[in-house]
Amino acid sequence: MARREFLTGNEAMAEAAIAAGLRVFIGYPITPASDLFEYLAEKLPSYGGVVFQAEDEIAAINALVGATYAGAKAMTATSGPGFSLMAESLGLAAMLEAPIVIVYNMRTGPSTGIATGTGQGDVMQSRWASHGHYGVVVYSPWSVQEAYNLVVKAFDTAWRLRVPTIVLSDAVIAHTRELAVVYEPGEVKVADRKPPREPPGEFKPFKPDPDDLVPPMAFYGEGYAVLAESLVHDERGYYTTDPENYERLVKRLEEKITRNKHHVVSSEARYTEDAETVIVAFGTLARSALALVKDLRKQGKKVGLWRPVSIWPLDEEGLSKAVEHADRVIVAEMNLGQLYREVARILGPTGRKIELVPVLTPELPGPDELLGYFRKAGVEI
Amino acid sequence: MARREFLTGNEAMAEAAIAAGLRVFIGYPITPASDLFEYLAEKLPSYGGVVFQAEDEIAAINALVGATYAGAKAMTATSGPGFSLMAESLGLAAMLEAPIVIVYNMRTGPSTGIATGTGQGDVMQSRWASHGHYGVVVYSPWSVQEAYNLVVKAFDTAWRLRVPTIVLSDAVIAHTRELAVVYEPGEVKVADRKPPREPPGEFKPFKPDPDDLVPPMAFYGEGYAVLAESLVHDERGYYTTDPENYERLVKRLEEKITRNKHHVVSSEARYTEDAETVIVAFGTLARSALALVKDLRKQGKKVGLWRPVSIWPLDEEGLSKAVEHADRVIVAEMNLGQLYREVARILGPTGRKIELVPVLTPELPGPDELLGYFRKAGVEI
Amino acid sequence: MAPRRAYDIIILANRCKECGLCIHVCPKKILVTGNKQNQKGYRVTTVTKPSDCIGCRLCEFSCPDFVIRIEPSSDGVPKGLIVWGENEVEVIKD
Amino acid sequence: MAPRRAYDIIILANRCKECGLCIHVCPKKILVTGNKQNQKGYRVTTVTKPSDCIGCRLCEFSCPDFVIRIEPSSDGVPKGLIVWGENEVEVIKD
Amino acid sequence: MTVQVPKLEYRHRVDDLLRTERLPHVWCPGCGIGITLQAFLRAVKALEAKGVIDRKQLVFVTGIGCTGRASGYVRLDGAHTPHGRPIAYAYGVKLANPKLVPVVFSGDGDLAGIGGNHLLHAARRNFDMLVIMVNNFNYALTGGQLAPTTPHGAYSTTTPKGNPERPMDVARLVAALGANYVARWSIHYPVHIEESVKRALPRRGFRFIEVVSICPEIFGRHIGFRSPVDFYERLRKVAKVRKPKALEEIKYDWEDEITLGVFVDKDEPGYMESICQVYNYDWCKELPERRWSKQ
Amino acid sequence: MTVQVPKLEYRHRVDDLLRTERLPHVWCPGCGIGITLQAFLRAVKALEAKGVIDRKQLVFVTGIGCTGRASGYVRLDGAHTPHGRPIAYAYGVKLANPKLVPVVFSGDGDLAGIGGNHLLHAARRNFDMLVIMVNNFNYALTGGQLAPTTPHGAYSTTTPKGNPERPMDVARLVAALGANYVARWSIHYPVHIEESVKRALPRRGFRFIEVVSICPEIFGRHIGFRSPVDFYERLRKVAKVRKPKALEEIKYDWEDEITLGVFVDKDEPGYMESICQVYNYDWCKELPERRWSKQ
Amino acid sequence: MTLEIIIAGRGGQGILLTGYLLGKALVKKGYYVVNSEMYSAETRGGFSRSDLIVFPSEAEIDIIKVRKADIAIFMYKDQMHSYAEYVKPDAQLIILDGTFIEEPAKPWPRVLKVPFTRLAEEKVGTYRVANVFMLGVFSYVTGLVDPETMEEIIKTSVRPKWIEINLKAFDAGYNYAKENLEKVEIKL
Amino acid sequence: MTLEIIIAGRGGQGILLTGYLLGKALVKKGYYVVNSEMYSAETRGGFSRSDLIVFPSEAEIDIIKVRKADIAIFMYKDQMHSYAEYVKPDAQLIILDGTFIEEPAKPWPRVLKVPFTRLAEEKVGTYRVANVFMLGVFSYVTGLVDPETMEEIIKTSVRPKWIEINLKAFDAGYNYAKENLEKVEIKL
Ligand SMILES: Cc1ncc(C[n+]2csc(CCOP(=O)(O)OP(=O)(O)O)c2C)c(N)n1
Ligand SMILES: Cc1ncc(C[n+]2csc(CCOP(=O)(O)OP(=O)(O)O)c2C)c(N)n1
Ligand code: SF4
Ligand code: SF4
Ligand code: SF4
Ligand code: SF4
Ligand code: SF4
Ligand code: SF4
Ligand SMILES: [Mg+2]
Ligand SMILES: [Mg+2]
Repeated sequence: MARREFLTGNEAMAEAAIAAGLRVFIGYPITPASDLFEYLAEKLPSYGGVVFQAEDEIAAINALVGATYAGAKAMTATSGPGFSLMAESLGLAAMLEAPIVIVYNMRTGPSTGIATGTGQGDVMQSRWASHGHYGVVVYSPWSVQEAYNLVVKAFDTAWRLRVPTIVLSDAVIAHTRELAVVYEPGEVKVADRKPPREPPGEFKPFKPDPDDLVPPMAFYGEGYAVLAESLVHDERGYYTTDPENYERLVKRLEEKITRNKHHVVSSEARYTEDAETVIVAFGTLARSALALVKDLRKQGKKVGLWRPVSIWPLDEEGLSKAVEHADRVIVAEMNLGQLYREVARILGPTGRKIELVPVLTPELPGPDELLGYFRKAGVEI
Repeated sequence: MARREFLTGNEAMAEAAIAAGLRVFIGYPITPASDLFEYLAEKLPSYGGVVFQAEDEIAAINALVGATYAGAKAMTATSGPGFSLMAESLGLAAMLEAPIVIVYNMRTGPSTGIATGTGQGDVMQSRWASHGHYGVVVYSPWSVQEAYNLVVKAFDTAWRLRVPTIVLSDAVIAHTRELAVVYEPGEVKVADRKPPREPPGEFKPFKPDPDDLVPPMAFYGEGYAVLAESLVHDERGYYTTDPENYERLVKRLEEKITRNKHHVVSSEARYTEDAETVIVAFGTLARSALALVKDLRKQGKKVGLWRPVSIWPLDEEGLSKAVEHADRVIVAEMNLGQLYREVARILGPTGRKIELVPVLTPELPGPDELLGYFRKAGVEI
Repeated sequence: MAPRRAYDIIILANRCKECGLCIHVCPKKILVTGNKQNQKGYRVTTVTKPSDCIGCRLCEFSCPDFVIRIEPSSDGVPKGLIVWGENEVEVIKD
Repeated sequence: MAPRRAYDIIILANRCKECGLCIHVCPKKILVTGNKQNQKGYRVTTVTKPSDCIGCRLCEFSCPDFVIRIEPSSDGVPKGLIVWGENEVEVIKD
Repeated sequence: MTVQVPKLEYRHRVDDLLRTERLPHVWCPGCGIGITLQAFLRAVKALEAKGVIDRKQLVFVTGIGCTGRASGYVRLDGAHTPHGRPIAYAYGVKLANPKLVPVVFSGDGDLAGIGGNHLLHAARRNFDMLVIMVNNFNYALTGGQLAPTTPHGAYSTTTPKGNPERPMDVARLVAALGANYVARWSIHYPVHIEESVKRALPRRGFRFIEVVSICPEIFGRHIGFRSPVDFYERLRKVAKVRKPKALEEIKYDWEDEITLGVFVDKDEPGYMESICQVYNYDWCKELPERRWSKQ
Repeated sequence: MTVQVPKLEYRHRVDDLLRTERLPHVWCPGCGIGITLQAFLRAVKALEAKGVIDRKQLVFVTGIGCTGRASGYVRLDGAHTPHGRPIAYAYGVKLANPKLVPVVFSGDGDLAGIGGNHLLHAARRNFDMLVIMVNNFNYALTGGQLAPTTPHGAYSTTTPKGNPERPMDVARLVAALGANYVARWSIHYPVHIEESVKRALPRRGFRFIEVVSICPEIFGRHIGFRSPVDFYERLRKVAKVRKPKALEEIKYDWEDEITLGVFVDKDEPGYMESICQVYNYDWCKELPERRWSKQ
Repeated sequence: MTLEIIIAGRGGQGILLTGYLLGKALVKKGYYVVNSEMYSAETRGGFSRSDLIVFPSEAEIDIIKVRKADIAIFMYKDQMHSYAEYVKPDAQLIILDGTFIEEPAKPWPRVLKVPFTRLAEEKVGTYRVANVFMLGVFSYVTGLVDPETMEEIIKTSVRPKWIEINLKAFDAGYNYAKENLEKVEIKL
Repeated sequence: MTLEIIIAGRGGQGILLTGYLLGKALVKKGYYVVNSEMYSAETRGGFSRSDLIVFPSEAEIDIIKVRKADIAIFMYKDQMHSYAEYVKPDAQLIILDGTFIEEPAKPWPRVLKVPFTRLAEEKVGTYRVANVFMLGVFSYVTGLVDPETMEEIIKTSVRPKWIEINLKAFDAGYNYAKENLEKVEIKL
C-alpha cells in the first residue's frame, strides 16, 4: 500500500525499482550512487531479487543486458566515471533492444572531478556516449518524489519500448531527504514485455510490430533459441551487411522512441502563461530557478520556468508552448552549454534570443547564487 | 625529403605520425585501424619509437596520457567499440591537458555493427563521450592526403593547446589508396610543449599563460615533481573543491580551444560563391557530395558544397560565409542527424531552411546513390 | 575375427572447404580430395574404398565444417554418399 | 652493560590524530594520549618518561601521520619535544 | 551414380543444434573452431540423451572474434556480445534465471586479453558457468595480431620481429584461481574435448576448458605453414597429454610442451549456492548445479 | 615548558619527500596507508643515500581510493589516475622514457578489482615497474563495500549478510603470473616493508608488494572493531611470516592465516629488456633496471 | 511561510544524524520537509552541514538548500563563521555549542549558547551524543517536536546498540533545558 | 576525363592485389589514382572488389568508388552479375575470366573473355596467379601500362618469395595476349 516516507533520492529510487519489479541489481560502488546499491543489498533479497557486485562497470552493464534477456527487470546505478566505462555496452543494449535501466547520479566532472560534488555535465554524454547512431531515453528528476516516479517510469519505458533508459539524477537528489509516496511491487503500473505470438521456429526476435515498432520479446529458457546479436542483424537476429536492412534497423532504433513519444516525453511549465522571459533549467537547478522566478515575479517581472523532465527526447511541443509569449529564453545549466544546444536548435528558427547561463560549481547554488551566475554571464534579468 | 607515395589512409596517417615526431604508439587491434598499427609496428622502431600492444583500449589511452607526461609524442588508433572504451580516460586526458592524439576510423555502428563497413555515426560521440564538461578537438579528412595532413595538424594542435585531439576518419579512407605527399621527421612543423619558465619549487604545472590559456609543461624526470591530478585541481595540481577554482578550470579547458580557434578551425567551400543551395557534408561522403554538386551544376542548378575539416569546433564563420547567398542548406551525413544538429543550431536563427539527408548504409554511396538518399528523405534538389 | 562392419560415409558436399584434415586423419587413408567443386568452388572430399572404413569417426570429429557423418551402413553395403544437393546424392561403392 | 643512549622523541603535534598506535606499539609504554588538543581537535600523544626510550623507532614507523621522529638526543638529555607550531616546542623531560 | 533420396537422412549428427540455413560457416578451411564446436555439440546431445540437461536450459554466449562467430551458428539461446564481455553477460543470465546454464565459447584474445578481468573474477568466485576457450595463438578475426597466448618469439602482424612478451598459460591461471574444473585439450583430441564437456557442463561452479587450436589461414600462414595439415602436425608435436602433479608442472611452451589434460576436477559450491547460504531464494532448491552435484 | 626553536630540525625524516603543506593528510586516525607510505619513502631515501636511485627518476602513480590519495602527498613526479588504471598509466611512462622508474601505489580494489586486467598482463609481461598494493579488505573511500580481498563471510555495506564470495589472494596470483619479485607484509612489519622496497625498487621486471593494512574507520567499524588498536591486534593474530615452499602453501584466510613473506625473488629480464632484444634503441644501454641487475 | 534550519559543525559531531532525526520528527508532525547535506571527505576535522527546510505544503516546495536560515544550530566555531552568511540577521533562534564557541559570529537577536559537548560528557558519559543532547534542548525550547515523537524516531532510526544512550542523551538535554532555559516561540 | 576501372571476383582470387599493382603502375605513369576496396569476411567464397579511378589531375578528384566503369574486369560470375550495374553500357573494355564465366551479364560492346585461371594453371603451374596473368593480358591489350613498369612494380610490391612466380605469370599473360589478342585503344 502507498506509504509516505522520508527518504533520500537514492533510497527512493531503490524503492521505486523494487516496486517496479526489480529482480536483478548489478552494481559497482561509486559516489554518489553507492548508497542506492547498499539500500538494495539490504532490501532486495527479501523481495526475491538478487544483488551482485561486479568487478567493474563494464561487467555490470553487460550482465544487465544478459539479465533482461533472461527475463528479469534489471538495473544499475552509477556516476560519471562508471557511466563512461559503460559507453560501449550502452550501445549493445540499444542494439539488442535490451530494456535495461540505469540510474545515473551526476557528480562534478570531468574525469575524477569532485566525487562529492554535484553536476550537470552529462546531458550530452547520456545521449551520445556510445559509438554509432542509436536511441536512448533519459529522464531527469528534480525532487525525491520525482526520482521515485521516474525510476518507475524508466522501467515502464524500457520495457514498453525495449530501449535502455537512464534516470539522470544528481548528487544533491541522491542524498537529499524528502517526503515521497512509495508503493509495493504490483501497486505501480509498469509495462511488461510483449510475449512472442508465434511458436519457436517461426518467431523472429527482432521483428517489430508495425504500430509501435517494438519487437515482442522471447526470454531465454522458453525454447525460442533467441540470438542476441551485437552485429547488425535482420529480424531473425542474423548478421547481415545488407544496406536496406541496416537502414531499417538503425532508423527503427530511433523511430520507435519518437513514434511512441506520448509515452515518453514530459515537461513542466511554471508561470509561463504570460511569461516574456522563460528560464529553462532541469533537475535540482530548476528548484533554485523556480525560487528565482518567484522572486522575480514578486518584483513584477514576467518570468516563467520551463523544465524538461524527459531530457532525451525533449518535449519540443511543451517547450514551444511554454515560450509562446516570450521573446527571450535563458538556459541555465551546470555546464558550458549542453541542454542549451538543443533548446537553441529547436527555438533558433523562431528568432527568439536564446541565452546561456553556465553555472559551474560543485555545489548546487541557491536562487541568490544563481542570480549571481546570471550576472556573471552578462544576462540581465 | 617530400615524397609522393601511393598509400592507404592508414599508411598515410602512420607516416604522418612518424613525421610529426611520434615516439610512442599504443594500440589495440580493431578493424579498420589495425593496419595502421601494423604499419607502425614495422616502421616506427627504426625511427627510435616504441610500439606497444595493450591488453585493451582502456590500458591504451591511460598509457598514452602517461607517455605524454613523460615527454613523448604519443598516439593510438581505434574504431567505435575501442573509442567507447576510452571514454573515461578521454576525460582524463582533457583534465590533465595531456596532448594525446587519437586516430578514430569510423565503422558501421552501433555496437559491434558491421566491422568492415564504413560510417559517420560518431560525430557527437567524438565530442561528448566522457562525463563532465571538457573540450577536445576533432578533425575529419576526406582524402588520403588530407588524412596525412590532419594527423600532422593533430599533433600540432594537441601540443600547442595541450588538448586531446582526434582525427575522425573512416573505413573508406583507412583502406583507400591515393597519392600523398609525405615527409620525414623534422620536415613538418609541429608545436612542441612550452617548457617551464620557473625553477622547480616555483613552477606550477597547471598555471596557464594568460594569452593562450595553455600552461607550460614540465616532463617527468626533469625534477619538477609534477602531479598529474585527475581530481579537480588548482594551478599546483592540488585537489580542491573551491568553486571559483572549479569554474576557472572548466571554463579554461574549453576556452583555450575557442581562444586559439585560428590554429584549429578549418573548412572548405566549393561552388558556394553564388550557391542558392548549399550541401553540407564531411569526410568521404563529401567526395560523393562534390561529384553530385558538379552534376547539379551541369544541370544549371546553383548548388555548392561546404565541408568542415575541423568538426569540433566547427568553422562557424566559414559556414556562414558559404551560405551567404543560399536560402537552403542540406546536411547529408551517414547517421540520423548529428552534424546536422550543430548546423541547425548555428544557422537556425538566420531563418534558412535546414534539411537533413540521412544516409544509412555500411557502404560509401556514390553521387548517384547519394541522390537516391536525397529523394528518400523527401529533399528535392 | 568378427566380420568387418560396413559403414556409410556421408559427405555433405556443399559444406566442404577442401582443408584436407579428414584425409589426413583417416587411419585407412580412404578419403581423397575429389575433382568436383561445390557451390563455393572447393573440391569436395570423396571416398576411395568404403569397405576399408573401420568406423572410427576420426574424419567426422576432425572436420571443422560439419561435412562428414559416419553411420553403420543401412543396407550392409559399405559406401560413400556424397550429398550434392537436397535430392542429389552420389553413391560410391568399392 | 653499556650506558643507555638518550633519545629525543619529536612529536609534530598538529599532524597527530590520536589513533593510539604509537602508544600501543611502544615496548617501553612511555607514550600516552595527552590532554592538549591540536588544531584539528585531536588530543596529541605525549611522552611520560623519555629516559626509558630505547630508540627502537617502532612508534615512528607505526605512526600513520608522519608525526613522530626519534633522534639520538642532541644534548644527551632524553626528552620529548612536542612541536605545536613553528616556534612553539614543548619540552618534556623525566 | 546419382540417386534421389529423402534429404533428412543426410544431415549431420549435430545439425539439429545448428542454424543450418547459415552453413557453410564463415570459418576458413581447416580452422579448428569447427572441430571444437562440434565436440561441444556432441556432448550436449549426449547429455540430453541421458536426460541430464535440456537444451532449452543452455545459453550459448560468445564474444567477438572468429571463435565468437559460433553463436551465429548454434541453435540455442545465445548472445554475441562485445569483445571481451561474454563472461560478464553470462553473469546476468545466471543471476536473472538460475535455472539456465550459461556456456561461454570464445577466443583467447577475447577471454584472456581484453576480457581478462572477468575471467579472473568469475573463476575466483567459482561462478556457475562453463567457459570454452579456443586458443588459436592470435587475434585471428582482426588479422593475426599478438594475443596474450602468442608464443614468445613468434611473428604476428603487430610483432613483426617476433613477440617479446611471455605468453600466458590461461588454463593454469584459471586453475590457480580455484575454478572447479579446468582442462586443456588440443583439436587432435576431439573425443577428449567432448568427454570434458560432458563432465564439466553438469557441474556447479566455474568450469574452464581450453582447446588449443589451429588458425591455418591467418596465424598459420604468418608463421609459415602452408596448409592446415602442416600446422595440425606441428601442434601435435608439442601438445602432450599428462597428469601434472602440481600446477607448476603444467607447461605452455610452443617449443617444448603444451601440457594437455584435466588439471582440476572438484566439486565445491558455486557462486549461486553460496548466495543461497545467505538468502533463501525460491530457486535455491531448483538450481540445476545443485541437482547435478547430488547425483 | 615551551621554547623558541628553529623549525627546520623538527621535520619528519621523510618530509622532504612529502608535500608537507598539505599535511595533515585526509586519512582517518590509525589508517595503515600512512604507515605503508612512510616505509616506502624511507626506502627511497635509503636507496638515494646509497646512490642507487635518484628521486627524479621516480614516477609515483596512484589510482582512485583512499590509498590512491597518496600521490597528493608525495613530492615526486606522479599521477592520480582514474580508478583501476595506474598500471596502465605507468606503461606509458616507462615506454616514453625508459630511464624513469614507475612506482604504482594503490588499493586492493583499484589494482585487483576494476584494475585486475592490467595487473594480470603487467605481471605476465614482467613489465618493469614496482607495484605496492595496500590491502585494507574493502573499498574504503566509497564507504566500505565488498572488495575482491574481503574475507569470506565478512560484512561489507554491499554484503550486509556476509560476503558469499571467495576472496582473492592477490600476491599469490601475481606470483603465479611470473613476476620477478612478490612479497606480502602487514603494517605490523614496517621495517620489512621498507626492506622489500629497497630490494624491489632497483630491480628489473614486475615487482609487487602487498601490504595488508587496517581501515579502522570504515571496514573496522563495520565489522565491529572499536579502535585502530583492536583491528591492528586482530590482524596481527593471523598475519604470519613464513617461507612457503610452494605457492599452494600461501594462505589468505582471515580466520586462519594470512601468510607474509617474500614469495618470489628472481631477476629475469623485464619487458623493456625484451624489446631491446628485438630492437636496438638508444636507451637500451641506459635502462636503470639493466644497470641494477648487473650490480 | 517556510522555515529554514541550518545545522553545522565539524565532521564527527553527528551533524547529519541530527538533521535526519529532526527532519523525521518534523515529518511525523505532518510538515513537508526537505533535508539536504554537505560534508567534506575527512572523517574528522572537516565540515558537516545539514539543512532542513519546512514547507507549508508540497505545492510550495522549491529550494533544497537553506537560503537564509530562520534557525541556525552551530556545533563548532569554524562552521559558524563559514555559514553565518546563510543566516537571517533577525533569525528566530541561534543555538551554539558553548564548548567550542565563545562568541556568536554576528549580532543575532536570539542566541542560545549551551556547552552541549561538555554537558553530554558530564551527564551522559560521552561527548559523542552531544548532538542528541542538543536535540533534547531544541525540543524543549522550541516545542517544534514533542519528546514522545522524538523518542520514537530515535528508537526506529538509530542502530539498536546505540538507542539507549541516545534516548538518555535526549532526556538529559530535555531536562537540562526544562531546568535552565526558557521556551522560544517559533513562527511557522 | 576520368577513367573508371572495376575489378571484381571471389575472395581468394587476389583481386585486391591486382588493383593495387595496377594502381601503382598507373601512378608510376604519372596519373592521379584512387584505389578503393570492398570485400566480405570470408577468406574464400565471399566477394572482393577493387576500384580504380584515374583522374587527370589532383584538383579534379572527387569520387572514391567507381560510379560507372569504363573498364571492368570480372574474374568470377557472381560478382559480374552483382556489379554489372556499375559498368557503362558502352564501356571501353570488359575482361572476363572464361574459366568461371560463360556469358557476359550485359550486351557490352567490347568483351574479352580469356580463361585466365585455367591458363595460369596450364602455363605457370598454379591457378593462384591467374590475377597477374590477367594483368599481363591487360598490359598488352590496353597499353596503359608497359611491361617494364609492371615488372618493377611486382618486384617491389610482392613478398620476396612470390616475386618470381608472379613475374612469370605476368610474362605468360603478356605473351599469350601478344599471340592471341588484339590491342584495344583506351581513351583517357
Ligand atoms: C572493444 C573492441 N576492441 C577491439 C575489437 C576488434 N576485435 C575483434 S575480434 C578481436 C580479437 C579476436 O581474437 P580472439 O578473441 O583470440 O578470437 P579469434 O578471432 O582468434 O578466434 C579484436 C581485437 C572489438 N571488436 N572491440
Ligand atoms: C570508474 C569508477 N568506478 C568507481 C569509482 C568509485 N570508487 C572510488 S575509489 C573506489 C574503491 C576504492 O577501493 P580500493 O582501491 O581498495 O582503495 P581504498 O579506498 O580501499 O584504499 C571506488 C569504487 C570510480 N572513482 N571510478
Ligand atoms: S571413419 Fe575412420 S576409417 Fe572411416 S573414413 Fe572416417 S576416419 Fe577413415
Ligand atoms: S575435413 Fe571436412 S572440410 Fe576439410 S576436407 Fe574433409 S570434409 Fe572437407
Ligand atoms: S622509540 Fe621505541 S621506546 Fe622510544 S618511544 Fe618510540 S616506541 Fe617507545
Ligand atoms: S600514531 Fe601518530 S597519529 Fe597516532 S596517536 Fe601516535 S602520534 Fe598520533
Ligand atoms: S582466421 Fe584463423 S581462426 Fe579465423 S576462421 Fe580463419 S583459420 Fe579460423
Ligand atoms: S576509510 Fe579506511 S582506508 Fe580510508 S582513510 Fe579511513 S581508515 Fe584509511
Ligand atoms: Mg584467438
Ligand atoms: Mg581497499
